[in-house]
Amino acid sequence: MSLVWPLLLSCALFGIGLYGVLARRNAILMLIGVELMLNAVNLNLVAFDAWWGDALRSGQSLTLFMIAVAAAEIGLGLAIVLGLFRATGSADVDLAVVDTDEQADGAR
Amino acid sequence: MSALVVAVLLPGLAGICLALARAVVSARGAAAAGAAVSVLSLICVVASWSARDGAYAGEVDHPWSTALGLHWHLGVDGISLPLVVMTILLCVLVCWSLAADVTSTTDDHEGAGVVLVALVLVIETASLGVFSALDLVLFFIFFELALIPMWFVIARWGDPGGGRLAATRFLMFTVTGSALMLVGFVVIAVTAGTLQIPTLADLPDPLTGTVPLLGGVAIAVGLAVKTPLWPLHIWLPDAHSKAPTVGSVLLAGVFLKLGTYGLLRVFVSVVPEPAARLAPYLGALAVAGIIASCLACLREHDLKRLIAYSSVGHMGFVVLAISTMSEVGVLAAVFASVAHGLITGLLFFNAGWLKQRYGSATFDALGRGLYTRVPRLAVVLLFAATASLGLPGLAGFWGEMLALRSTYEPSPALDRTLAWTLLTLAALGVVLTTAYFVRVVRRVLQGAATPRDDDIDLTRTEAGISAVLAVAIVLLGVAPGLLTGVIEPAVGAIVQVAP
Amino acid sequence: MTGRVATGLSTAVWIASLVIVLPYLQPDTTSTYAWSDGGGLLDVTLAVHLDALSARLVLLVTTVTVLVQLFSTSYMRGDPRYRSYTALIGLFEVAMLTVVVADDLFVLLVGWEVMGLCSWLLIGHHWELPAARAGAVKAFVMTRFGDLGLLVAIVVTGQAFDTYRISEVLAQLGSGERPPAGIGLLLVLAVVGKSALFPLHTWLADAMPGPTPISALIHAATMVVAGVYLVARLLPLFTPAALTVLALVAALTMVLGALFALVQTDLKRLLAWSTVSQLAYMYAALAASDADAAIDHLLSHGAFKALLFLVAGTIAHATGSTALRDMGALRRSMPLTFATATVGLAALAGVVPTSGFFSKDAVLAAVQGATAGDGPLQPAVAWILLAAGLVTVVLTAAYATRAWLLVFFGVAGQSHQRAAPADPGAAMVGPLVVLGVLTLALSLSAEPHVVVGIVTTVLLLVGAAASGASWRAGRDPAVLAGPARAALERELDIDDRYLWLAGAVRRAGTMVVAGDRDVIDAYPRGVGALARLGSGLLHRTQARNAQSYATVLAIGALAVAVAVIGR
Amino acid sequence: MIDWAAVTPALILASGAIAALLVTAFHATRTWRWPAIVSTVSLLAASAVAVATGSIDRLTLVLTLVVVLGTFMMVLAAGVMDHEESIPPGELHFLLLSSAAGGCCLVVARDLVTLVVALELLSLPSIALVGLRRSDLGAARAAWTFFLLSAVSTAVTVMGVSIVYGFAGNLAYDQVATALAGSTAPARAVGAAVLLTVVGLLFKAGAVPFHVWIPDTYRGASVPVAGYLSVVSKSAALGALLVVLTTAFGPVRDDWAPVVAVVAAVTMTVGNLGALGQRDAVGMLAWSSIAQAGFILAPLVGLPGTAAVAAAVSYLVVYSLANLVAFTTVAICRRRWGGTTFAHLAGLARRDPGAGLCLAFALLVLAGFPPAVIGLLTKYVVLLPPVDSGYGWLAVVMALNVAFGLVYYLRLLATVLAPPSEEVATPPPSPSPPYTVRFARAAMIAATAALVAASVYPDLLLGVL
Repeated sequence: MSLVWPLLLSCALFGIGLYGVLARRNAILMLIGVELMLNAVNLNLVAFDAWWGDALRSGQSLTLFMIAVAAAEIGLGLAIVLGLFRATGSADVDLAVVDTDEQADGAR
Repeated sequence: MSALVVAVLLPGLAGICLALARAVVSARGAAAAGAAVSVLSLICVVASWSARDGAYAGEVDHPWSTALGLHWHLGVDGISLPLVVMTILLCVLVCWSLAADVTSTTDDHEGAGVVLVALVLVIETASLGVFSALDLVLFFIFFELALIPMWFVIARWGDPGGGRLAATRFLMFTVTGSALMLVGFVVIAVTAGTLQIPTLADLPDPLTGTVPLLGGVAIAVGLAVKTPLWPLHIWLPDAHSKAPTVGSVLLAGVFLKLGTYGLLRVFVSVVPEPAARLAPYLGALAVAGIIASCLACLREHDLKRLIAYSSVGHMGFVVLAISTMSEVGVLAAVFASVAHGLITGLLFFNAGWLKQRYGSATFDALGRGLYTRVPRLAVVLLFAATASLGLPGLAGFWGEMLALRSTYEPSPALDRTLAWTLLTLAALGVVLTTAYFVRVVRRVLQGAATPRDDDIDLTRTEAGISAVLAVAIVLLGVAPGLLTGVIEPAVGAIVQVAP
Repeated sequence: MTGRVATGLSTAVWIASLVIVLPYLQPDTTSTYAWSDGGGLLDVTLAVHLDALSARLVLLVTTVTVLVQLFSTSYMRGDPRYRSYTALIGLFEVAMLTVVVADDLFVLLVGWEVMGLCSWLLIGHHWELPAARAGAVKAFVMTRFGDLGLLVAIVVTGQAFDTYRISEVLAQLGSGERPPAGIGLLLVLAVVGKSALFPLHTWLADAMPGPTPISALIHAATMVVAGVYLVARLLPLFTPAALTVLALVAALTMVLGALFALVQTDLKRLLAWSTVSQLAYMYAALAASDADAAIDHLLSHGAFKALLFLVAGTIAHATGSTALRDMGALRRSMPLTFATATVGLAALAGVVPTSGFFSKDAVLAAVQGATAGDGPLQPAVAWILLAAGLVTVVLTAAYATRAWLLVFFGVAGQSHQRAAPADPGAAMVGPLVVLGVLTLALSLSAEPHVVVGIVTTVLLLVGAAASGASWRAGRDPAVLAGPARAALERELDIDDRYLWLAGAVRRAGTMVVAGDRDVIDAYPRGVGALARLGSGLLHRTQARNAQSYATVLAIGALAVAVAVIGR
Repeated sequence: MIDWAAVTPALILASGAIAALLVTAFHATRTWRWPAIVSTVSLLAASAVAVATGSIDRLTLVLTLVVVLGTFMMVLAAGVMDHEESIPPGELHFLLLSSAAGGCCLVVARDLVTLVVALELLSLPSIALVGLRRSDLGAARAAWTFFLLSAVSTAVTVMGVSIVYGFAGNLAYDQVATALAGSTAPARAVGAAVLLTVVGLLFKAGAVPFHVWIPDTYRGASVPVAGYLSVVSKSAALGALLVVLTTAFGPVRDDWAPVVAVVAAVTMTVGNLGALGQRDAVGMLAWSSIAQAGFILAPLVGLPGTAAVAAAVSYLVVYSLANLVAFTTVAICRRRWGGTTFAHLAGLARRDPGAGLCLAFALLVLAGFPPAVIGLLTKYVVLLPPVDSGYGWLAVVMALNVAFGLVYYLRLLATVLAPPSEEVATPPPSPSPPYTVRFARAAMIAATAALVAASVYPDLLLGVL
């Protein structure tokens, strides 16, 4: 199989993920976007690994690490969202925007 | 340890001690201590000078940072000695005036007066360090050391209105300039591989080409801000006029010399070839500064601003002399620097005393007829103005004369036609200088007296300070050989002596 | 007390100078002392040179100073600032003596400029008066402008001859060295300023608000005559071109000065213009390369002009005014003054046998000699100069007669300050008498120039007669100036040019100040504003929204990648 | 084969982290002392081991020490928050040590896999640290911002790693270097991949345009955590950047160096601009740390020369010390006077001379002005590589920014040295005897002393590499 197809797919996934992060309002959806981006990279890594026929399988090992890292990241992200949800009662992060006076003060 | 190192570091260390002990020291005591320390420092300088062997008196050269090739390299030669002595003299006088300053002792909350003395001493150390540093980075360190204390002097003790702004502008200008100068030093360090000024001055094949030229430009711009060279002078009138008396005296008397001395020591001597290529521009800007500042002085209505502007003109003569890159030019530059330090020091002292009495140094505030109201003070001002306008027989003349002479016979760096044009214009500057000082005398000293309650003639301290400076000015005026004899043997360290 | 000390001191100086310089009055007696040697880059030697020329000047200076000091003890009595006044006269004398005896050009310059300073301070002695302040400023700035010529001339000389010693320069010139052309012209500029020649002549008359003894000092023995001495001393440095310029300037100045004097309504101003005119005579002689004639005229002029100014001072003292219309008929009330003034005016006009007659004839003879064309001067220029000199003789006679008549004859002036003007005390009259005697005595050793003497005497009579005739007709002899009188009274509005110039300089100053404020200062202000603006914009982009931050980050990453790829 | 010399400090810190968590978990009441003791022991042990084994080389040793000792100092500084009930001490120390372990791994990483994992280990606990303060909306928002951007930047980085892998076929630094040197791949694409790879590191270092999270996050976090981010996290990232650019991407230097130069120039300028208007010490230090990152990035254009490495590292060390002092001082000030704005800091030198003078000196170091000679010398040092490798314009931009930066440093300096403002002249009664403050103060004074010593003997610092 040509290397191009998995790379194209990876690009598409990365782009969709990025869009999710940048454009969605809901925190959970943003987290899903992050997950998509990381998985796009995983796809890339595996594809390159297969293409090079890397004896060390470094691409695949990094993929395994990335899966773990992604899990940890999502865990942390959910915890923060939970904290925000507790404080504001919504997972819609825009509503969490409450500029404290102290912060606004610092900018000027 | 060399006596010179003691001379350089002693005032600063004393200043730090005073600042830390400000709770237990009175302002008067601190000022007296400052004067004593400065005198001690002078003794050390004289001692190391009289014990000199070799090109630099009291030379010390220890590696300081082997990683950078930075040396703790100090030494005094004929170029720097006059400036060193003048600096110490002015600092002694400044301390003296602080010791007698009524406002700093009565209005002294939490040791502010002591801190002022401490800052003056730190500035003294910085200036002495600049004048005796023989390593580019060491030079730079001392160059920068003086800035922040001076910022505090102007911002804290200057005019309540605008003092801080003026201080910040002064700082920003000089810091920007000196940062560029640092880039120039880096260029030199990278191309020549050493930071030692004597080595750089004696490089078997001097630095030439585009890169050293750019480095030279950076150094020249940095020093031109400090000197200041027109049109980079704009920080100066505000800083000088808003500063307290001691600040103005040190700014005009010492700080500007850091620039001119730097032009000699780390510009002309270190990068002679780029300097020669830049010399016409320097000379032209110097003369533009002379004319512009004189014209501005004719319209100034504030004595301190006027003196500040006049400094731009006088420094223009110094830079003009430097731009000739001849032996006479170097001699002129040093002589004029010293003379300007003494004369403008006296002028600023005087203006400061007037400002202290009348709350402001504008002509309107001073009124007319000071000859009748405060005769002795008026005579001192008259004397200082006369010296400043370059009357032969007083110190200011020889510097200007030598500057003009060097312009008449410049080194090949300066085109003959250009040099003579500059000479003519600079000579016109002499007339204009006369005109504006005469204007001051006419406006402030003469005229029908408008008496005030604040008409207090010279106090004893003021008279003493005036006397010291006046004696120095007259001495250098009637016996210029005292100074030229010191400078001349060292001229070869700056420019190549013609065979 | 102060006055006595000052007089005593200057008398001591006079006696000392007498003792020292008398031997040098013999021709060919010169000596040069160097007290400290120059050398090095700043080659200044404290050297003194004395010869017949400087010896005579020294005597003139010290004599006039003693007399002025003595006169001042009475004239300035009760003046609150007498001390500084008399001290400055002393400094003035020292400065002039420095000029006269200096052998080093820089030492000479020191004296030269200190003199300028003293004249500024002394002219401005009555600094409560606006006119005194203005006159003093004008004198200082104008002469200092001229002084630059001297300074640059010295620099050029030093480079050309490799020494600043006058004796050495002259020795080199004597051995055939050619002087650079510029030096002479620069020296002309110097003396034009110092001696108030055209076109820098306007300061001298405006210096009249100074105390009258100071005018005597400035006009007779110091300041203005220093220029004559300088040229006489450095005459070999003058190239034909410089001498031609000097001659033309002298010709114009002598006629102008005499014309201005003819129409003056103020006695002191009249005398001031006469000085200008007489100085031009001296320069005429110098242009004709006859230094002796110039110096002779300088000495006799020194005597009679000091006398005339002291007379003017005496009259002002008695009448409280220097305006001619306030005088008149003083012949009877002030007989001694009248007698001495008559001698002085006669010498000014050049009446036989006063010293003025002989010295002026010598000058004219010298100029006439130059018309032969064997000197450095072109014959045509010499002829112009001679013509001007002869015209000036007529004019001088006319205005001297006019002054004599208006002051001492006719009806008394209107506004007498004191009830009856009278001859003052000995301290004031003494100097007058001494100077009067000197004016006559100086002619003892003079040799007459018969042809020129006859011509000038005839011309003199013409001028005096014309003046006397119109006076007899009941008119001010100033009408002789005819339709030009009004213009001459305004001194041809030459001063307006300088006022315009001063205004232009002031305007330029305003422009510089505005430029500093609006142009140069705009850059730092602009940078500051820019920084604040940038800072503000930056904080506006800090939207506190995680997603917009992420957008910035993503775009940034993209930009970095694109920057590399599209490089 | 495991290079124990390289990983032991990280392992010690990781163990210490768990121990700190456990010791609080098994303690009956809220205790600050015990986790702090555990942290102190493990940090000191880690640094001792690092010094004893010498790490991989001089460079990594220095970077490891910066990470470990920086964390140590922030552990001491964090002690001043012992009175705040909303901060769980066990978790705080656990997270600090975990993150520090990540930092240690990051600087010794010689493989892109390790790099990515270590970067995450550094990031994730520090994100948690930012949001640690319970029921504090500001902290939660700051954490969310930090998290989201960190996630994106990680994704970009691993994307870059994957592309580099695609070009090189390997992930170990030295083999990547060999492969890239002999590669026939288009140089520009390789350059882009390299830069995408380092985005994560630049993000942590706070280089423009990846700096946007810094001001909000620093202000939302507690002061010691902000200090931790500005020193440890940043140093680890910059150290890793240095290593990876030198060893892995050195052969393609010409592809990335110009972009790094531009990034450095923009970073210092934007950082200075941002700091200009600040009236809050933490906000100002946040922006200033962005500007300082620019100065550390600038010498990288001279890589792979050793002079450039030495320049960057010595600047990094001095910056770290100064910033540690500054943040510790601000933390103490916050504890004693309840705030970090300029108004709270006004007259600090009078009210608390020790803290005031230390802060003043630290500011002078950051600004690069005598008497803080070492600050000036490191500014000089970082100017050398750009000039030497032909980036004269960058040197000029740096010089102008030195001057520019002085404006706000001096403003704070003047505030600190000025007479105290009236409203905070009297300190509020302290809720507990501040013995922790004393520890923090000792750390602050020690760090300042180190800076002073380095000012007197610059070779102490400049000679280490």
